[in-house]
Amino acid sequence: MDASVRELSYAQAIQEAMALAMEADERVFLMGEDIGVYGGAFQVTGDLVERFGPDRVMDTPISELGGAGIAVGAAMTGLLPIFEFQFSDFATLAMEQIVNQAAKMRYMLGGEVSVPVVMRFPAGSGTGAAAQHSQSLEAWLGHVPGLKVIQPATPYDAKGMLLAAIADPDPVMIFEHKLLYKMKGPVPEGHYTVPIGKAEVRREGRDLTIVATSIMVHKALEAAAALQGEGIDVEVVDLRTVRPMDKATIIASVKKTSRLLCVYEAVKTLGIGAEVSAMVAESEAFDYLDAPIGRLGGAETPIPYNPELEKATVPQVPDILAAARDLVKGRS
Amino acid sequence: MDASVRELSYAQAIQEAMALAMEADERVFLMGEDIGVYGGAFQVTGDLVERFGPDRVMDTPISELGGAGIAVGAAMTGLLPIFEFQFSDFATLAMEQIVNQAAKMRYMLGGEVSVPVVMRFPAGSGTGAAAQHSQSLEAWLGHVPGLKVIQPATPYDAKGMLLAAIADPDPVMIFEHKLLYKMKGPVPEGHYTVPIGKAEVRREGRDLTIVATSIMVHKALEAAAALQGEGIDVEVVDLRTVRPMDKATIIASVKKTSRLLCVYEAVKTLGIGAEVSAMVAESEAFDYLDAPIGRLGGAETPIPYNPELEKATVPQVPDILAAARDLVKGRS
Amino acid sequence: MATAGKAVVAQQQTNLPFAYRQYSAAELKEALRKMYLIRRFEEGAEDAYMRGLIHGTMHLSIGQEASAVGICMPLSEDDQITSTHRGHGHCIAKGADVKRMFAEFFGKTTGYCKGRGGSMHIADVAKGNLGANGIVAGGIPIAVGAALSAKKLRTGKVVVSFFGDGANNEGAFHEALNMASIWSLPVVFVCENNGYGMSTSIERSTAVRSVADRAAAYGMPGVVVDGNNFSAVAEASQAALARARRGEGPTLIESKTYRYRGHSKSDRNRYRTKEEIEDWMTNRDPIALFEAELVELGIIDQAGIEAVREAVRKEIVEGIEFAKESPMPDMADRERYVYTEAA
Amino acid sequence: MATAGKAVVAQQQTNLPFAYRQYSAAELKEALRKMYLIRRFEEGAEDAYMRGLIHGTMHLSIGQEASAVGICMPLSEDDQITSTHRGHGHCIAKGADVKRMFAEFFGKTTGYCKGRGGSMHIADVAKGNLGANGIVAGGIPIAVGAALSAKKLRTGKVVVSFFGDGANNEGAFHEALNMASIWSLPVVFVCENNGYGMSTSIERSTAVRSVADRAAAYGMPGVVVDGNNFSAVAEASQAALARARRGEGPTLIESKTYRYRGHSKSDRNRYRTKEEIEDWMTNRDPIALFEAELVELGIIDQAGIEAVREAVRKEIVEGIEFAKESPMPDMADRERYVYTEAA
Ligand SMILES: Cc1ncc(C[n+]2csc(CCOP(=O)(O)OP(=O)(O)O)c2C)c(N)n1
Ligand SMILES: Cc1ncc(C[n+]2csc(CCOP(=O)(O)OP(=O)(O)O)c2C)c(N)n1
Ligand SMILES: [Mg+2]
Ligand SMILES: [Mg+2]
Repeated sequence: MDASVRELSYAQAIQEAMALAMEADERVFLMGEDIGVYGGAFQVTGDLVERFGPDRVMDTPISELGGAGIAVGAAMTGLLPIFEFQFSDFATLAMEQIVNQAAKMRYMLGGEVSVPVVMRFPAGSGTGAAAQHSQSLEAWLGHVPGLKVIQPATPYDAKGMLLAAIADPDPVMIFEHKLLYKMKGPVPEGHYTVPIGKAEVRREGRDLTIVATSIMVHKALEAAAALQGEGIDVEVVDLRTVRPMDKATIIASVKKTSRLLCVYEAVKTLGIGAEVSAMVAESEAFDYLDAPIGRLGGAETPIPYNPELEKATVPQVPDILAAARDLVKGRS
Repeated sequence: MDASVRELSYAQAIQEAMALAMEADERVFLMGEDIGVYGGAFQVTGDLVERFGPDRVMDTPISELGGAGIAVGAAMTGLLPIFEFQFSDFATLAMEQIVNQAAKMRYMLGGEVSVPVVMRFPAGSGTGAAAQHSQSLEAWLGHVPGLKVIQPATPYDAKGMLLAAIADPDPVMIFEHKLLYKMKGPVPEGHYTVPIGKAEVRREGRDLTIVATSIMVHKALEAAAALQGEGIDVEVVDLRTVRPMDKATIIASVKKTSRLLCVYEAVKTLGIGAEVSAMVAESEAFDYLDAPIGRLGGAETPIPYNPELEKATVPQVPDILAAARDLVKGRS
Repeated sequence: MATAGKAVVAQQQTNLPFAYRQYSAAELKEALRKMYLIRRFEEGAEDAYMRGLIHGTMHLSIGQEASAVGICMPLSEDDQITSTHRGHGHCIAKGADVKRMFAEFFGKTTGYCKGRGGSMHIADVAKGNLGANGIVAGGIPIAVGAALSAKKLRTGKVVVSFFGDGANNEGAFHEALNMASIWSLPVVFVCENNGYGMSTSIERSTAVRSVADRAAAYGMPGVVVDGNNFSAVAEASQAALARARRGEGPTLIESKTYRYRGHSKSDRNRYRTKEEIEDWMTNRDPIALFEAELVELGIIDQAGIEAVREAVRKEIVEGIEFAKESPMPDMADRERYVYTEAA
Repeated sequence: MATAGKAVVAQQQTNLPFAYRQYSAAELKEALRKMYLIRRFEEGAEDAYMRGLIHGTMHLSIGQEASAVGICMPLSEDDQITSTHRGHGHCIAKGADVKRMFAEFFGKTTGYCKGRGGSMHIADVAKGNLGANGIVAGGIPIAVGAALSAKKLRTGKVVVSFFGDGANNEGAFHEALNMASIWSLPVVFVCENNGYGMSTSIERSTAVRSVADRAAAYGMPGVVVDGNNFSAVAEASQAALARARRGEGPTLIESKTYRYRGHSKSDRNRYRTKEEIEDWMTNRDPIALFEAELVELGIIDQAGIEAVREAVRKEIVEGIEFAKESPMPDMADRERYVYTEAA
């Protein structure tokens, strides 16, 4: 297979980014629960412990708060830790260290330190793991100055944004949708970065802008393809970074299409779509809007165990189709 | 003084609500750090330990996660705990119990239990206590189905909403701005409730709706009075409840005024104003809008120690004036 | 189960292990039945999972049955437990009906959680099981809260908090045990130490040899017990319960046991040897050990054992059948159970 | 401070307490000076606070000076510390300049945190103070992380984590001590037990008599030391540092001491008696005790003491002056220091 079009899964892309960074810089190391011989709950670290040894692929006890804090302290003093939460839901135990320490340390100390820690959060529903293993909490961290928060949607971005995160002097939080881990896509070999803070137009269109995050990018693209057949020309913007948000790309797109739909898996209320919508509604793009700003987010319930209920709890392609038609057809 | 116009401070109003509930129902009790003989960091529990004894005004060790979890367990099994976080910032240590347990327990167990816990979160900046003691994190909990989240702005509402919270079968989170504790206002004696989930129009107006939360309600009213002199007639809506949000009241107001400004102290990005704005922008009120939806929130920084910087970090009356003028004057 | 049965066996022999002095033959046979029920339930669930009838993941406690049943043996129906992600055994030991457990795993409305919770949240509130928990150590403070209720409301209940060895490194463990101790609450902490938290052995995760060694840090007794020995477990549980009921506060019991299966459905089993697993399965199986004792003491014979096995087999088949035929949730009920419905 | 000075005193007398065998007269006088500097600094800060020159709140460590200075005595400048909300003493003991500390409290750009942090975040990264912390126990995992850096990067540094008795009931304490132990990290945990976490006495909050008793739960030595005895503290610190430098892992030192002032500026002091406070101030003042020993051993005389006091007085006056005259932050810099500026 031609190296330039080599395909990797999203999980493999992340693993490759970590391996490259560890090879290039001794200070980079991994911490997390069962990331060593087990290979990680989602096999993202895989066999890295065999290549780099247990000192650089460190299994921690089940101690999320302490583990995250140790990563923060290590990052303040010369190391470049990549900390894996086994599920993003368990980060609820470590919010203190993430939000009060990592995010604010540089500021509180007047710029005297940086905290170059990377934290990885396997997130999202769809695995039948129920309410405590399926949340999407990126909006919480997006609300916190001092953090950078990213949600790569493709293997290419996963590798490139993770490498950018590792090179970043500040704390970067990566939300990885668990259902993406097995998705394949082209991933160049070697080192490259995808910038944090830049959205990507995945598909150009004239009638409607869909701003989607993470796995919803793919559902939005699927919907866009179907809508093309109905004569609705959809532009799909992959947000990629929650904080800092790429306002320019979104505003430019809305000015072009005059309609906006935000699609995200997290609970609708106070999720990313709230910010995207509000950001547009307060911007110069407001004057270009020909329709209300649509939002499709998760239901206002915890994630259920039953698979049918679970699916009904987050936006699916038919929901996107219906919302898009509504925004476009209902108006001139 | 006439009992009907008796004035209490916000802190006294909360204390009175707790005392009434404890008198009326043996199952009600208080837990928190230094709420006993110390009277609470903000003297909200005051001398309640003398009236009700240390078994009902329980000082906990400094153990926020465990303490919150104990309150959850007690609430599941017949008690009605009111848990005080000394500062809302420390709730970052207890997010696991609040979000994974309290909020989801009833749902995960298919309705077999309720979790009638009340948690109190002294929040906000303005006390010179810097970045780890000044946050406004209500948006996080507003994002979580299963919780109810309230932000009373007056002594009257503080008492009435707390009594409603104690009577509520589900977990209710109360964000209390520390600078409000000393504010006085009329508070009837005896038992009354103010419903959770209802916003309140604090001032009627025709030109602009300001939806404000907590302490910002007072700043908005101050601004509104000043704007009246300039011929700008402002309607001020006190949101009062973050979850569930009172959409009807806000939409009705915006339909009347055609202009909306959201004012809140929390970090602007992904704060309450994002949801209020997006909720309106997707609603029928969109068609009534004559101007972009304005938002005034906190700066995208941690709260600084220096008092001048601290003030500059959250919206002040002049900021509201400027934003209001901008929304009203810039347009026909 | 009864708090104290008529100790028929003890009438003849007084040097016998605790359980045989304490419980009647019927009670002991019932304990054996429960251990079988747990094992067959989990085998049945595993099989249904393999055949795609159950989705998600599950954590099997096969090999740990004596721990669940032994601890719950002296509990009254009013006593309460909190459980873990590996909670099927606790649920059955506390008296749950496998029909409704299977129904839950199949995502049906007849399940204990009406299909909303699944394996990781299996509960039976009516029988005192406040629920499994997807968060390691998440149930520990909740158990302490339930014990606070018992004390304040003077219900006389004791609460048992089950958790694994991995949980003992969580902050929640530390905070909860400390508060339970300073407030002398009627709670028993049961650490089921199966040697591993997922792939991480206790030696690699924990700075003490025995979890029970940590009890001293909370001013409470720490007891190590052979978790595969039903009688030993029941004895430790009984003593801890008695202490709790006397108002003397909590106990930490460490029940040393082993899980035969992988951590969950995604385990490649790279962190332990085949020999180690073989050894436990062959030489220390809790059901085999208990059964042998019962036979030796003449409490049961081969026919009796067959009868127990057959009854369990039947219960499992019926349970799966019930689950299969139960209705799926109505999509219109999607938003139910988030908040308490007005009465 | 020097790791090991020439032990001039010890040349004459070998039965003397540790510090007099270990340190030169100059070093001992410097230790006294630092203890005075801490006390006068805090008195100065308190005064400025009362006069409205400093806002917010502050937590004074007056009465605890021997603990801060004793622990830091054997540290090298490269060694690091994490500190607490009650962190002025640690900061000065580790070598900070009171000018820049006052400037920070006054919210000025010349402050250690450029006016962004204030008392609760006072730090001096260049001298190895990674910062006070507004979160009880928040600094403990951070210290362990710094120790992980020291080990991985082979810098030879040791990290000292200061915290209070109240912090020992936080989950972070538990998790961090466990990990430091299993990974044998070069860190020393110093619990400054002043008897109270805010208003809650250690007896009411903690299920063991001594915080050091919890060390066993983490497989590390636990040492109780009289925190008001400079030499005793320095000796315990030296031993723990040596152990850490030998790669043998962490130690938990419990330094028993007392704070004279209220918890913070809002304390009504209802939870302890006047007599208790009087007793500590009169009979166990760490500066008075140390000074008396120095005099007795002929290391310093009254004139020498006066000279130290006078030098400190001057340093404080100059520090306050410096702070007053320093510039306030530029409002245009409001968004600085949130993220690392591109080089
Ligand atoms: C807070 C938290 N961290 C991590 C996990 C993932 N996880 C589930 S079970 C488990 C291992 C638990 O080990 P132990 O407590 O020994 O219980 P066992 O599985 O051995 O019964 C882990 C790491 C989790 N569910 N919750
Ligand atoms: C996580 C957290 N909980 C509560 C507080 C409020 N608080 C600040 S200091 C303090 C008491 C700390 O006691 P201790 O650790 O003994 O230190 P001391 O004040 O006695 O030096 C409390 C409760 C806090 N800052 N952080
Ligand atoms: Mg285990
Ligand atoms: Mg203390």
